[in-house]
Amino acid sequence: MIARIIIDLFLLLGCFFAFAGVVGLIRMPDSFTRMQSSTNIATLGVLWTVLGVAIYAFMNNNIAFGIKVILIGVFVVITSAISGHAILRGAYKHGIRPDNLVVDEYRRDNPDE
Amino acid sequence: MILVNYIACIILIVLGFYVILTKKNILKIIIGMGLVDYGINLLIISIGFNPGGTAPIFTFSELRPESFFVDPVPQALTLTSIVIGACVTAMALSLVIKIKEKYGTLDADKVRRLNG
Amino acid sequence: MQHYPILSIVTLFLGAFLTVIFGSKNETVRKFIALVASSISLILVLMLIKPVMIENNVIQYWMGNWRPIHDWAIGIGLEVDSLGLFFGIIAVVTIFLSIVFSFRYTEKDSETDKYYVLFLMLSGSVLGLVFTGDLFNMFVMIEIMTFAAVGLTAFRNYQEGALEAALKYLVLGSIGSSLVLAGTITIYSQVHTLNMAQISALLFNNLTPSTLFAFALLLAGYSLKAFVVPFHPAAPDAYMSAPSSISMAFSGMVNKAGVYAIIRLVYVLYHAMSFKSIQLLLIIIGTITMFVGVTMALAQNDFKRLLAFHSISQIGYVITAVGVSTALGLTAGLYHALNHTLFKGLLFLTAGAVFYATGTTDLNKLGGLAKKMPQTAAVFLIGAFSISGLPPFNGFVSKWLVYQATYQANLAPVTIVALLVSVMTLASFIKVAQSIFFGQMPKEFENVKEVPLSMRIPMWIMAILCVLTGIFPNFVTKYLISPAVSAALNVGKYIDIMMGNGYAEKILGKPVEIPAVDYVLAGYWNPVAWLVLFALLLLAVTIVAVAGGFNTASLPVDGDDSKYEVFFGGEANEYSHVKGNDLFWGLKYDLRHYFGFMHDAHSGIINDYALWAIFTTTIFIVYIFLLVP
Amino acid sequence: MNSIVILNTLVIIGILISAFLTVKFDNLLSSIIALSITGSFVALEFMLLHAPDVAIAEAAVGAVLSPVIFIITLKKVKEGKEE
Amino acid sequence: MSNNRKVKDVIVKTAADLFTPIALVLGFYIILHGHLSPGGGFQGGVLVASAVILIYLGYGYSEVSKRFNMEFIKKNEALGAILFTVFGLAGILYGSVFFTNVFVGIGNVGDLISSGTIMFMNDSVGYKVLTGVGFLILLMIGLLAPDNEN
Amino acid sequence: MIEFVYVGIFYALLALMLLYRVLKGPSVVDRAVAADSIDILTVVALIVFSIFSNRSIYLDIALVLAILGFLGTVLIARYLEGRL
Repeated sequence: MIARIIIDLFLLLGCFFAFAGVVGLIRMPDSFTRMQSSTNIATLGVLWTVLGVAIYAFMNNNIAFGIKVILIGVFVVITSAISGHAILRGAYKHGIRPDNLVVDEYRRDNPDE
Repeated sequence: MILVNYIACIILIVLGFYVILTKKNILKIIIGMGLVDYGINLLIISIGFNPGGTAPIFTFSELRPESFFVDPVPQALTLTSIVIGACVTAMALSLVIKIKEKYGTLDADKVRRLNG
Repeated sequence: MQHYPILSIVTLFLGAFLTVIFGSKNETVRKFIALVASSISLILVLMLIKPVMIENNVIQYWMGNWRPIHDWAIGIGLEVDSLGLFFGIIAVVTIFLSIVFSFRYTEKDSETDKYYVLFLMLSGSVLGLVFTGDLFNMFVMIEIMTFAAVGLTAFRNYQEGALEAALKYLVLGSIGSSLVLAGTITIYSQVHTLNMAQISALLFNNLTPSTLFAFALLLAGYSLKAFVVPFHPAAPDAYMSAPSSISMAFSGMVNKAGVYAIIRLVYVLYHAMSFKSIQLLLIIIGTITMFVGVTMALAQNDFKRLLAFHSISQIGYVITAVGVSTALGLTAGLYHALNHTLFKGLLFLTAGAVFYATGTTDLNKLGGLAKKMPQTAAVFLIGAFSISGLPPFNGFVSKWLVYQATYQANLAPVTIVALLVSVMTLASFIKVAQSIFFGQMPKEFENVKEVPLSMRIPMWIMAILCVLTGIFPNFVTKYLISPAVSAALNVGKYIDIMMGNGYAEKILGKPVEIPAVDYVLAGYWNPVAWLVLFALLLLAVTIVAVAGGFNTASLPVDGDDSKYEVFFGGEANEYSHVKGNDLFWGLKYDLRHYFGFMHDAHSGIINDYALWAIFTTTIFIVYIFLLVP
Repeated sequence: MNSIVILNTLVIIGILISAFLTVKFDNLLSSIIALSITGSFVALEFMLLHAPDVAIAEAAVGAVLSPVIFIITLKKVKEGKEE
Repeated sequence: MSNNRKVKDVIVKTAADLFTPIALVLGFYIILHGHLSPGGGFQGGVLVASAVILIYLGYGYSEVSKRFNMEFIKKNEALGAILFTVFGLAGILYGSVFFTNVFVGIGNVGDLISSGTIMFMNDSVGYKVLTGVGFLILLMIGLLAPDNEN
Repeated sequence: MIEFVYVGIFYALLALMLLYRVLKGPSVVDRAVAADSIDILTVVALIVFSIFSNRSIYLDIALVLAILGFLGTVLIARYLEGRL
């Protein structure tokens, strides 16, 4: 019973973070802040849900399932970081700048790009 | 559940045909062909679905005695259809690249040297 | 004997794959593999004639030995009945001759490795299509066929418009495939099997709205593959820009594959013998196909494009005759399909020879080649006489059967149209002969030589076959056509052999017997009736001519009106030499509204062609829902 | 069972909206993105209909392969121009 | 211009290093277990072939063109198709019909080697698809190559 | 366990909400980001659905999407960067 409550809690946490990420993605003012908010879904949202699911699987002696789920969680976290990095760089090179840009540190560090 | 799927399939197919009929960009026409493919694949899988059935793959540990399978034949058909769709897309895209090199445009109104 | 069909298919595919591995560098190896593969499959298919055609067996072959269990077909089956074998023979003959022809014909092209691979795959898929007994396999094979055909259309991509033609073919073909797939799966949802024999048994007297809908979709899809008229506009482009050996294969196999699928669908699957409205639909689209094809052909200036439109027109004959749906009509249709393969293949080969020798197929640039290429000119004349239906050649026989069948079925207007189309065919071939082989020879063709031997041999074989099938129609009918007709009409036997004895009896009642057909080729000679027909024909021509005369709009083809003024013997100098374009300008001028409309309709825009296809499909669906039940 | 129906309906709505977006966008890149979203949704829908084989194929083709070749083609045909 | 384009893209390169083996393993798993779990020749083949995209993203066209020999890949694709046909023909050779499963009875149900020629046919399809789709992707990437060289 | 499917419904809803960003997104970047997020939400929904159906073989699809889903995004990014 306690395990079940823990699982539910994890699932709820995952839902909450994913929801927060989505709301951020919809409501944030410019592209870069939206991007920041989208990482919320991939990291916290996915991780909590995956943990909950994995605990449930291990409890039911479904070891293969649990390991696969954790693997998926790890992969999602890594790939989302990579794609986030790539798309951010792409956006910058494409000429999109944050709305209230004060200091362009990327430009300062990489003057030749 | 299934009725929704059928309606969605028809809408997808109609959307795809709409793109093929009205859009003048050849690349967009190929995207429309992709939409038609999606619609038909979804239609086939929906036809094979049995409410309550599970995937037609036999594993020892996870199947309960009362479980039954959805129809596997449409799934095989859809696989073929997806493969063919991917091939059509690839071939059409390579043709598009060549046409762009030769004609300099992707406008369907201008790619019409053969007419009459 | 049991393994021959599958081996003949597999040989071609294996040949294609082996060509990739061993022939990517060496031209000779490629030719050798292609020749060996095509001759093996030719021999295998010809060896099936004795058991299937003469002894009237049906070869059944269940892949992986998955035979029907509890009267339910669960495996993929091959079946070879006489109908399938008839089209199979057509296909293998075309494949063999085309490959022999292309040895020298493609020598100026680069990348011939792809040519043989795609060609062998095209041939293998056509054989698979005609031999399979599974509805979904037909879709797969038709799809491989479309791929290979598209690839071959784009093969000469340095030519004007080859890529564009390939893209149009691909888009339209993909619409057709979608329709076929949707129809197949709709049938599956109703009967839960894909074996054609079982579908045929289960659909007998058991048509639901879903299966009717599937029929409309399948008919539209297969019509698109057979290029009947509202679906045709990709065909002339593709035929025109593909190499000639491929154009021959297109008109000999790809078109025929569509026709085969239509016959299989209408006769075997849906027992459309008993539906007057489906027959009427086929006759209507067939007649329109005939007429539009030939009139468009009259207005063309390119040899191969003209041939392509004739190909469409001849397919119209086949569809019309098939739609008549009597034993005589089916005989006429199949005979014409055979003849069409022979004479149209021959004509495409001559077009290829002309292209090989001169580098162009434009009618306005050619002329007087008969002196330089006498053998090509001779075989061209044989082909032209055949297609126009002059008596000793094969076209006469099958066209006569078509007239007879339509007339006997009380469809005199269709007979009139068929006659008119035949006349126009002759007219347009006079134009071709005049502007390519006779007439004035331009200066730049002084050094033209006759084409090499390996290109002349297939042409002569085709020509001899044209004459032979024209002289011995009874022989052809007895050994090739009438077994195929009886296979198409006697569905019960087919079901019985595929599904086990007694299955058809249980479902169909008793097997359908074919009435003995009286193949009196002397004809159905009723003088009064024919007199009335000719009077009607004259009346129609008069009406058309007079109606055209009142129009004052300018000819869309070229705006120079002074050309069409009446000259009383003193023509302006520039108009005195008759070019291919100008031979029938009087007719074209009289019918300028019709020709202008058709010219505008064939706009070359993909969206328009797709619109035609989808619109016609909608009409099919509405028609079938309104009239069939 | 009921909750599965709701899930199914939601996914179907997603398919339809993303297909509509595919049609609506005039910008080809956006259209391709919407097509790949449609692919993901369709893979999920295949999964809900218990067709895992097809779902893998659809995920591999619809969400990975076809966007990739589309984008490469787009890059090739739009030489020099922005978007 | 060409020097400027050599951006130090460490993160994507590391990701390519990390995920190429994973994609390969996953693809081969899906091909080999085609008769036991979802997937099969086509799906696994596409996954394996997508490793080409990964390498391209990480290292650029020059590396890809160095590592792969197009002619060789084309021949291997045909080899896969021939293998498939030969396994089909094995049915005829063993006295039955085309596509008959001949080596039945080896191994238990659920094992990797348990389904006779089905598994080998699956593998040859996988081989064909991975070479075929890989060839397609290489061709597509090759189209982009002149951009990178200028 | 029945609540898994509710979680799945919730994630599907979130994905639907993200479609609004795809529709509105002023630039292609926003659409790409939203597409990436939708991919991830799809992965989670697949996980949740497979544990609801109690078939571990269903997880392969989620694995495929998780590993290869980012390829498209990275490629779009490269395209925008102008050095594809």
